Parts: sequence; C-alpha cells; structure tokens
Amino acid sequence: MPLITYREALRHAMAEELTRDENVVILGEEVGQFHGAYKVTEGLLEKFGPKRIVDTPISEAGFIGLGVGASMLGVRPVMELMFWSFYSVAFDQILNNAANIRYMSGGQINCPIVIRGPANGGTNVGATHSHTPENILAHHPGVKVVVPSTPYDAKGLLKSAIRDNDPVFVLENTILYGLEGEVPSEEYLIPLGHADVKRAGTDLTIVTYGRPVIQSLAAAQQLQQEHNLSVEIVDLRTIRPLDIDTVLASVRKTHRVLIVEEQRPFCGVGAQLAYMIQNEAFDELDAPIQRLGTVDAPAIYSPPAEIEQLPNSQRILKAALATMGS
Amino acid sequence: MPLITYREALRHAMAEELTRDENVVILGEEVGQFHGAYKVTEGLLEKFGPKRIVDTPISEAGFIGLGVGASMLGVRPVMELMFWSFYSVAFDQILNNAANIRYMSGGQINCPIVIRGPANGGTNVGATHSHTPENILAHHPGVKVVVPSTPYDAKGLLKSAIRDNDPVFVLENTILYGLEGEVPSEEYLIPLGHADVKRAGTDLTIVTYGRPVIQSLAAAQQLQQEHNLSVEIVDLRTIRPLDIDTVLASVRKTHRVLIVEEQRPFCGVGAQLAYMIQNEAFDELDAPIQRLGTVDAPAIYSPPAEIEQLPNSQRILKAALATMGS
Amino acid sequence: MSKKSTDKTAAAAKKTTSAAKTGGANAAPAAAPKPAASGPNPSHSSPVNTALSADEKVELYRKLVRIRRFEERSLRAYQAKKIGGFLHLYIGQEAVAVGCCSLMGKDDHVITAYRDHGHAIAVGMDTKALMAELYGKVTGCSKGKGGSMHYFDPARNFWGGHGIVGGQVPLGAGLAYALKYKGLKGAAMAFMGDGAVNQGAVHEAYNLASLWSLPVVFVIENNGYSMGTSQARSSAGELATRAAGYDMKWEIIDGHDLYDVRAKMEPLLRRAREESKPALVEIMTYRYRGHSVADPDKTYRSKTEIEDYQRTKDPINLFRAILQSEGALTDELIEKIDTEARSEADFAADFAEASPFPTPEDIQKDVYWEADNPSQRTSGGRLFFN
Amino acid sequence: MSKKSTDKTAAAAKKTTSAAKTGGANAAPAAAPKPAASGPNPSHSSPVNTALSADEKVELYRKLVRIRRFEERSLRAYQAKKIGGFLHLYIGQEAVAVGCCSLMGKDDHVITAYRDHGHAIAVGMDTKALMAELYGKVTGCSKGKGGSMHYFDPARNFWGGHGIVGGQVPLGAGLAYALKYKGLKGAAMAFMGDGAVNQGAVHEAYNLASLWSLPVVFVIENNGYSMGTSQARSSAGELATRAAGYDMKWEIIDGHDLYDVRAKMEPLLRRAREESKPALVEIMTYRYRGHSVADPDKTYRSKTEIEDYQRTKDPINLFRAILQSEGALTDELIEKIDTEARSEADFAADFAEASPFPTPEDIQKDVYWEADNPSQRTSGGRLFFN
Ligand SMILES: Cc1ncc(C[n+]2csc(CCOP(=O)(O)OP(=O)(O)O)c2C)c(N)n1
Ligand SMILES: Cc1ncc(C[n+]2csc(CCOP(=O)(O)OP(=O)(O)O)c2C)c(N)n1
Ligand SMILES: [Mg+2]
Ligand SMILES: [Mg+2]
Repeated sequence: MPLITYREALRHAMAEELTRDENVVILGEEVGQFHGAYKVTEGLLEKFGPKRIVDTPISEAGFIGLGVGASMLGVRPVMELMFWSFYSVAFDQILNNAANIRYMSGGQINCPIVIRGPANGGTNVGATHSHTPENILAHHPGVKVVVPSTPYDAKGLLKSAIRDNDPVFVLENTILYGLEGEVPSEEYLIPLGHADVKRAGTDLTIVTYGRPVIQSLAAAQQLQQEHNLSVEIVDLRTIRPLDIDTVLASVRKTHRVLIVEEQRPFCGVGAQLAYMIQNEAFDELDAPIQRLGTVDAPAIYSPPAEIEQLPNSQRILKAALATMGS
Repeated sequence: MPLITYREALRHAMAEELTRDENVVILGEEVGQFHGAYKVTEGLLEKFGPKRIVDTPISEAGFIGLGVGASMLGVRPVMELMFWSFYSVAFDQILNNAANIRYMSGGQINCPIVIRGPANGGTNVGATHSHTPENILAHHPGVKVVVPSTPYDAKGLLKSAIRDNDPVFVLENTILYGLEGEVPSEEYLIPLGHADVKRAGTDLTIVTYGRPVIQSLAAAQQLQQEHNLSVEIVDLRTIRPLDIDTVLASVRKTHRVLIVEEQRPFCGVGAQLAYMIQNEAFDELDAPIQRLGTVDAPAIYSPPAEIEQLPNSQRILKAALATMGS
Repeated sequence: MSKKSTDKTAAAAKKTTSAAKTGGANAAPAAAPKPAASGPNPSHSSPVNTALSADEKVELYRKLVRIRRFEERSLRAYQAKKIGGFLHLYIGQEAVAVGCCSLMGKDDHVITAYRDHGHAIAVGMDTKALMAELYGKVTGCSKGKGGSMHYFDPARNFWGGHGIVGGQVPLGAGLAYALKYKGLKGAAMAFMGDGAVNQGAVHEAYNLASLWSLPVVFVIENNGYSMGTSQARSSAGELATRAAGYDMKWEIIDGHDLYDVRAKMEPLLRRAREESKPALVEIMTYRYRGHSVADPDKTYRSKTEIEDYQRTKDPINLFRAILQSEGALTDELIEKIDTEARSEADFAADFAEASPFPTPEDIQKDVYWEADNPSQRTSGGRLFFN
Repeated sequence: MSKKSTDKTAAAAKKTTSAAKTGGANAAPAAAPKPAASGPNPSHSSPVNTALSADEKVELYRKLVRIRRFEERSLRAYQAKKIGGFLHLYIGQEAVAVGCCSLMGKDDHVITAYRDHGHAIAVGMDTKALMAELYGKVTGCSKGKGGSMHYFDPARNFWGGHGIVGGQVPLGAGLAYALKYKGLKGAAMAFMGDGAVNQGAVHEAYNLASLWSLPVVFVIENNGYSMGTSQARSSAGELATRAAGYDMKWEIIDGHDLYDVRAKMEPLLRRAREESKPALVEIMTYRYRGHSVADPDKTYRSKTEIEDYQRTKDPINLFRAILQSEGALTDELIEKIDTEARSEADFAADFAEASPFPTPEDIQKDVYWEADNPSQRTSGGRLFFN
C-alpha cells in the first residue's frame, strides 16, 4: 500500500468526494488561492475551480451559517475551520442551527454539512488556538464527531462524513498532518462509530483517540519491553456515535482502564467513558478507572511547558503504571 | 426569617452589592426600563439610575466583550443573559476572553465579571432556548460556575460571585424564580464551592444541583414514606469550584449514588462526578453509579413531552429504586 | 468601486430616532406614525399591482385577514392555557409577509425569526398544522417539536421559524448560495426584526451576500421595538443605510401598505433572480400586541401610540379601503372573508385540540437522519446516551 | 438624526478594490502603492507635529527603528528554532503603532490583535521581556504563557495582544466604557486588521460605541491582506465608510507617514477624551513579510508589489527623510540609533536565552486569582481537575 501523509489522506478524501458528487463544495478561509493554512486543500482549487473551492472572509459565523442554509437545499458543504478553536465565534450556527434544525422541523430538514479542521495543542499557539472541543460538540444530540488518528482512518472517515446526512464534525491535528501511513489506492470508506483496536493486549486497556493514540502506542511498546505489561489500545475514532461495545469488550478482557485524551479534564470525553464503563462493566473493574488528559489550565505557550501540559508517552507510561497499581 | 422568592433574593443580592460598591453595574437586554424579561431586575433602574442599570442592544458578543474589557479596568459588571442559551452568540467573549485573559497575561489582569441568567428547560421554549451549559462552561479552567436551587442560596451565592475576582457564571432557573424560601434580613454571604446536604440519609446519595434538588427532595420524601428508603441529597450549589469532599463523605455513608442533573448526558456534570467518585471512592461503591438527566435529544416543545424529557420527581423516584437494585 | 446606494430613498431614511443615545434607560420619544404622503402612493400604480386580477387582490386581502384571525384565535387558546412557551403575535405586521410572499416564484425561498405565523400562512401553510404546532401536537407542522417559534415547511420553501435573534440570517444567505450554486433563477428572502440588526451574524451575512453577489433580499421588519427597547435605544444610525457600507442596494418600504411592499420588493427580487444581486430593505411596520403574550406592554410605549397606528395605519383597513375604492371588494365579501377566516381559525383550534400529543418515545425521533432511517444506517455505535 | 461622516476624506476612500468579487479565487489586482500626493502633506504642518521638539522627533524615529530591529532579531531567533508557534511580524507597519501610541496620555488605553510587537514597543514595554516572551521564558511579559500573540502590560495601559480575529474589539469598547463610567478623560484605541472587519463582534462593538458615545477610536490597520486574501476578496464596500451606518465619524490615514497618523489621530483622540465620541479610522499600511513567519508568501501578491512599497513607502525611510530635511536627524545619529537598536535586540535575545523556562508547576498558576492568592481565598472546593 502506498505511504501517504494524514494531510494527503484528507485531501484525497475530499478530491474523491468532489469528483463523485457535484454538490460537494469546499469553503473556508484560505482553502483556495493560499492552498490552505495547513496545505490540506492544496491543489484542489487548481483541479476543481473556484466554484467548488471557495475562499471565505474571516466570518466563521457567517460562512458556517451560510453552509448550513445551503445544506438545507441539498448542497453538501465541507467547511474548513482554520482551527477548530474558531468555533467559538460560530458556536450558535454550529450548535443551534446545524445541530437542531432537523429536530425543530420535526425531521423535515437535513443538514448534511461537514466541518473540519485541526483541534489540538502542542504547537505553542496558546490558549486561544488550542481548543479540543470534541466533548462540547458531542454533548449536543444531532451531531456526529470524528477524531482520526492515522492517515488511513482520516481518509476513510472523512469520506463517510461527507456522505452522511447528518452534520459531522471532523477534528484533525496539525501535528499529525505530516504523519505517514499506509493507505490503499483503491477507494474505501470507514463507517463512523466503529472503534479500532490499534494494539491487542491483556493487562490494561487504554481508551483513547486522536494524537494520543500514537503516543499510547509508543508507551505500550515501552511498557511491554520494560515492564512486561500487555496493553490493549482502543482508538475510538468516532466520539459520537460511540462504539462503547468495543471498549467494554476490552475492559472485560483486561479489567483495568486508563483513558487518555488531549482534553482538559472537566466534563471531557474521558468522564463520559468513565461513567459508561463503571455503569456497564462495574463488576469487571479490578481498579478505579484512571484518566490522563491535558493538565487543567488554559494552553500554555512556552514550548517545553506545553509538552508537559499535554499527554505524552512518558506521562502515559507513568499513568499506565499507576493504573496497574505499581 | 422572611419568606421571599428566588427572584427577589437575586434582586436583593444585586441591590445590596450595587449599594456597597459603586463599581458594580448591571448590564443586559431589558434589565432597565422593561424591568427585566423575567423581572429579576425590577425596580433597580428606579433605585440606582441609568448609569448603574444599563439596557443593551441585542448584541451579546458585543456587550459581554465590553463587560470583559470594562472589568479589566476595575468596573465590576453583572451581566444578564436573558437566557443562558444566548451564550451561543457570545461564546468567544465568555470562554476565550473572560476565561483566558488572566492566564495569557501571566496573571497581570483580572476579570471580575459576573454573567447571570436562567438556564433551564421546562417552559416549552424549544431547543434554542433551553440550554443548560454548566458542563461546557465549567470545562474551562479560569471560570467559576454556580447553580443555586433555593432563594437562600441564590442570594448568598450571587453576592459572593459579585465580590469574586475571577469570572463567575450564575445559572438560574425561570421555574424557580417564583419559588419562596426563608432568607435572613441580615446580610450574609455563601462562599462558592461548598455543597449543601439538603437532606440527610443513609441508603442512597443523590448528588444534584439546581431545580432537580427540589424535585429530588420531593422524591426522597416519597421514597421514605412508601419504600422506607433513606435518601441523602447533596446539592452541589457550585459546579466549579467543586466540593467533591462533601460528595465523597456522603458516598462513604450510603455506598450508592444517583446523580440527577438537568443536562443532556453526554459529557455532562454527572459524567465528571461519576469519574471522580469511582476514582476516589472505588471501594465504597456497592453498585454502579447511576445518572438521571434530560432525555438525550434537543429540547422538545410539546409541553407534556417536555415534562418527560426532563428530570421530574417520578423519574427520580424510579431511578432511585433502580439504583437500589429494586 | 464604491457605489452609492439608492438615492431616491435616502430622504425616507431620515426618520426620527432619538438623539439622546446613552447607555441608560431614557425613554425614547414615542414613534408617531408618519403622516400619509400627500397624493396617491405611486406604488399603487406599479405594474406588479395593476397586473393583479380582482380575484388575486381579494386573495391577498383574505390572507391578511386569515393571519389576523388565526392569531387572535391562538391568543385565546394561549389564555386558555392550551399553548405553552412563547407566543409572538404578528398582528399589525401582516402586510409585510403577505406582500413579500405573494411575489414568490417556485425557486424563491423564505426564512424568518420566531415571529413567524404570518410568513407561514403567507407561503400557504395549512392553519390546522400551524395551530396544532402551538398546541404541541404530533399533527403540528413540526410534529410538536418546534412550537410557535419554529414553524417549518420546506415543501413550501419555508425554512423556519428561528429562535435565536439574527441566527437565521446567514442561513438565508445560504439558501441564496445554494440557488446560485445550482444555477436556479430564484431568490431568498431573509426576514429579521429591527433589533436583530445588531447581531454580528447579520453583518457577516450582509458582507458575504454582497461580496459573492448572492440572490438574497434581507428584509428588516422594523416595528420600532425589540421587546421593550425602541430602535433609538438599540441602534446607532439608520438600519437600511448600513447596506451602503457593504456596497449593497437598500430601500425603505411602507409596510402598512401592501401595494408598497409589492411594488418595491418586486424589482429587488427580480434583480436577485436575474442578476444575482442582494439587497437590504427596511419595511416600516408596527406590532399592536406585546412582544410576546407574556409582555404586559406597559413600560416602553404609550397606549395612544398603539391606538394611533391602529386607527391610521392598520394594514388590513388600508388595503380594504384601497380594494373598496378599486371596486374589488364589496361589503358582503368583506363580511364573508371575515366569517370564513374566523371559522377556519376555530376549525384549526378544534383540530389541534383533537390531535394527540407526541409520546415520550417521540422525544428521541427526528434527531438523526440515520436513527430515523435505520435500514439505511451506515454508522455503528451509540447515537443516544442516558 | 443621521449625520454624514467626514466628507473631506470621502475621496480618499475611493481606493481601488477589485470589481470582481465572486465566491472564488480570482486573484485581486496587485494593490499598487498610491502615488505620493502632489505638494507637501498638510499633516506635516499640523500643530501636533510642529509642536514636537527635535528630541521628541528623534525619539519617534528611534521607536520605529527599534521595532524593526527587534522583529528582525526575533525572526532570526525563530529561524534558529528558539521561538515556537506563530510569529506575525509588523515590519512595514511601524508608523501606525508609533504614531498612534505617541499621542497617549495617562488615561489612554490600547488593545490590539496578535500582530502586537509594534504596539508593545510603542507603549514603552521593555524589549527584554518581549523577546523572553517569544522564547517562552518566565521573564517574558506574560511569563511565557502568552507568546507572540498575547503580549500584555496593563501598567502601561496595554491590554494585549489577542489571538481571535476581531475578538479584542469589544474589549476595546469596554475599556472606553470603564473610562466613561469612572469619569476619566481618557480614550481607548482598539486596533484590528482589514480582515477583522468582517467579524460580527466588531460590528456589535461599533454599534455599542456609537449608541453609548464611548471614547474609543477603532483603528483598522489596512495592510491590504488578511493572510492570503486581499481586501477585495474579503470585504464588500469600503472599510472605514461602514462607520457611517452607525452614525460614527470616520477617517482615512496614510499609515506610511508618521506625521499623517499623528495629525489625523490627535483630534479624534481629543474628541474622544473631551466629548466622549467614538470614531473609526482606516490606516493604509503594508506588511513586507508573510502573514506569519510560516507563510511562504508566494500565492497572493507579487514580489514587485512588495518591493514597490519598500522603495516608495517605507515608513522608516519616509520619516527619516522628513527629519533629515527638518534638520532633526544627522547621518551620525541615524547610524547611532540603528546600532543601538541592533544591540538592544541582541541584548534582548541574550537575556531571553539566559532566562529559565516555566516549570510544569507553573502551568496551573495564573488561572484563578483565588488560587494564586490562597490567603485571601474565600471559596471552598476544588478549582483544578485531573
Ligand atoms: C441572541 C438572542 N438574544 C436575545 C433573544 C431574546 N429576544 C427574543 S426576541 C427579542 C427582540 C427582538 O426584536 P426584533 O428583532 O425587533 O424583532 P420583533 O420581536 O420586533 O419582531 C429578544 C431580545 C434571543 N431570542 N436571541
Ligand atoms: C476568528 C478567527 N478566525 C481566523 C483566524 C486565523 N487568522 C489569524 S490572522 C488572520 C488574518 C487576519 O488578517 P487582518 O485582520 O487583515 O490582520 P493582519 O494579519 O493583516 O494584521 C486569520 C485568518 C483567527 N485567528 N481568528
Ligand atoms: Mg422589532
Ligand atoms: Mg491585514
């Protein structure tokens, strides 16, 4: 299989869907002439022209609202937020309009919109640019939330997202954009709502998603080699719908759980998972569920401090050992 | 002690603080000439004049941002959101600016702002007007979140909120505005971050806050009378800071927990509590922690259906029995 | 190149607003109805009005009356506690929705705010479904899920009914975007109130529409107040003229006069359809009732002001008088239309009353397309949580 | 009463913007620098400039040079991977911040966006603390917590450094609100870019400032581009003239000419302080570097365009030439200022290099006032979660 980057995988997904369905249109700041702030959409303008690849002013509420409106009439907008952090100025359009219109209209209106862009810390861009809002988005019934960790997943999930008739929010990661991985040259889709066991193990389940999957894999290898611990890694891939069955199956095998997330902890995805796991697998747990997330503060700028604020493989390793009680 | 309404308690808190500190100013839509959409601020304009009680245009982002800016220079704005739901158009000002400025400035700037208003369902105003964002707000380090359930708490907590040097968000409830309760005529403060055991019991802990406290008290009485169950009710009062110690003390007594919240469940406050309780009192739990919240969908308009969508004392009663395993 | 906006209406824009705009609560001077322009309004003889047959005129009149009677009936139902939540009545503003929507072709689309009963009836929705929605019944136009503020009928190109002030305006630009994208010669109308113009999303939509030449007409229904706040206490400057800042055409319209609404909207809609150009109009109108039924309406305007409007500017009275003078309406017909409208409203209330409520199981329907279409579902995992 | 905005600048407002504004990627024609006005700019003889002593003029020049050298040095540090995140250079725009901030009195306040190095130096911040902030050191002006985009110095009335486009503008109105509330005769300046004007919050702030007569001057630093998007591709209409829609005074200023900035800003600031009136100015300027250091700057403008600006419009060159012709600057002094500015920048970099990073324990400091002042804490419960 060809090795391509996460960035290319996303780009290929969009290119294929743009080719397949003439109603698909890409809108966002700098997606066209500038080739994308993170070059995800590079080359699409040249290939598909300015009707399909549209540069917007810095008006996230306006253009996302416009996308929602257009989607009601059958256009399928794939909108880039340069950073998901900027959802803060478009919150109402995303979480009242896109999320609620089907409901408030008694099911008469669909909103097949995709909003995608990076949501991560780790690049020293500070508190205003480092939000990871998957918990906040997924809190709202009516929406779907996807956080891919590999090029393969990114492509297959984004293609499914574009074909989905419900609003789907895809949270990418600027640090992963350059990550290479095997991606088939034949077309494929990955359905939303299926977790992926990225590594099988028997002693401890790490439930995670996004970039911490990569970090957890590194930690797991070290745990195996240095501590003879067999760690299973469940990559959720989709936060909503949530494949809790795969998580529970793993818990039934290992009886110990560490949740790793690149989120501030209060009411994060890990909290929801912890509730569900203890609720549905109470007797399977040999120890309290542990969580490792972003150290609870706004994102710090200082590069070395930010590394310690976020999950990283050393922090994961320590948390895994703590979960094992050692 | 005099009996006054929750609405009056809030009004008295503001009036006292307006009198005490000339930097306190009330801003919001219809707070002045119209006497408040829900009449919370009725009479304040007449008493304190238009410099202190300011009607704003329908520009939540603009006027909340203005309040944040003014607070940096030492004004202490108490801002009314007619509904907390409208935070959706001011999200950036609230959760990037108010929440982060102290941090990003390395602690040089305080933002002593209060944002208050109702956040509840149950009055048939539909999906756009029924948000209960305490989880989303409290997810952000830097902010404090208060949800009072009685007139006494409402007054004491709002006064503390106004004197606080950090941004404090007070989530009220239109259905509670008319609720009467005893409130001392002497001045008092209730410090933030102290839960209140609203009813002592030994068989089951209900952790809750806001209007469900009232509903849980009704359910507890029925559980005592009809099922001989002794239910302890812990009213969190403040979501952040969180008085987890009082919760854990109750769990150590009852060994069974039901969390009741007027929230959609995914990544709600109940999820956070569940994580913390199982993490810090794992061996104290005799059964899985249960949660009862808003049925997971946007708020339905239809009045009889909305009653069933929200927590109510019959739903709480059933959930309590289920938590007891009966 | 900056282009000056429609000069002929500039004079009309100089309507009275309070000079004293401070961050306080100074009551604005009562907005007196403007005196009728001397001489007949040239709008009355505009082709779009003279082309109407007598029957068509009567139908327009009938719509005005049907809206009024529907809302009066809904008010009684509210008072009888049959209706929950908010009820924002459109009474006094009927000529705006009826005038605008009467110009709709098959590819024209409408979106509005929570004061949406008039638009819903104007686009042809069935009053039974509308009343049932107020009652929260499954037979309602949104299955009892939306309520008064959230009427929808995509089959009639009516996209709601939106509760967040100003939030629908970018959606309206999006409808126009879709029309243009698909090469359809239609126009979108995005209605909002005079208070909505100070929402950021509205301004962003203006810029996008003008920048991208979208076929949308933004319609400010200026009834002088946003809840209890007069225009002078909420908006600096004039509302329609803000369009000039976006190089967008603008126009001021007398919303009490259905013919004026049609005459001035028609060229803008045609221009939108044919040249894909946006415009902003400010339609001067007035609401007789409180902001919502819950508003005691005692603090921000005088009874006299309301009565003056009712006496001199009522859109139904004015249009009735015009049609009478044109010979299109007889006293008998007037009576008949009124009686029919009243019984239609009663019938709608009976229908609503007799219809069932949604069940608790219905709460989680209509959330996800996939959940409602399980046979076509492709995703796995849980969609709902408890 | 609607009042027409400053007419004398209306002509200046007719600057070239692309006629073809479609939702696509048509490259805008390169924004050529405008030819120098024939005859001397009357701003040069305005009292606020003629009143300057030779020393004061030299100090202004020195600030321009210090900003430029500081940023050039920071760029080298970035290239040497000493600096993380974004680095948005102000090079080419220096006369805007220096001109505006040179007019500040003790109750005047400033807020700006992420391109904030120039403003920080202009208000008098120490370049050591600024460089250390870029390096992410505890000695930085925000203790390494803010970075390049989030400089703060409340003691010098400088309120940041803000990363969300447009998000600082309501805060600027709030500073003005506080001044008025406290009865202080000061003014706030809220800076933003040409791309920021299409954010809703900006528009809401305009309306509030005008409605409530707040002493704020909104300053658009129009450098022609928001990242890779030319003004013509992002904004319909003209930027400053949007003020007219809010009945607010506006002005267009030549930002390459420090004297023009001072001459036109001074009366607006005075008016804000004395009459508590807001204004909107659009200061025409240009950035030589990419949007941020990461921008390859190859797709949206030509090299020639940049070079033309550098050759004919450089604010340092222009001001140097003026001061030379006024006899305030000698070749020696020019050389000395430059050398000192270079060593100041080097010194700042050395200081930054030698300073310590924040520790992991520092991450949770400066979040809550209460947590940082435990002896004065009144609340109970946990403030932090893990
Ligand atoms: C964002 C937001 N803020 C506040 C409200 C509460 N609210 C509902 S209607 C209204 C007044 C709107 O006035 P206007 O736009 O003039 O419309 P009208 O009611 O006169 O039709 C307000 C403040 C809301 N629904 N949404
Ligand atoms: C709300 C928001 N959207 C997008 C961005 C990303 N962004 C940062 S700067 C910028 C361009 C701003 O251009 P302009 O306002 O002209 O200022 P300049 O960079 O030219 O100084 C963009 C799109 C952001 N920071 N905030
Ligand atoms: Mg109105
Ligand atoms: Mg710019």
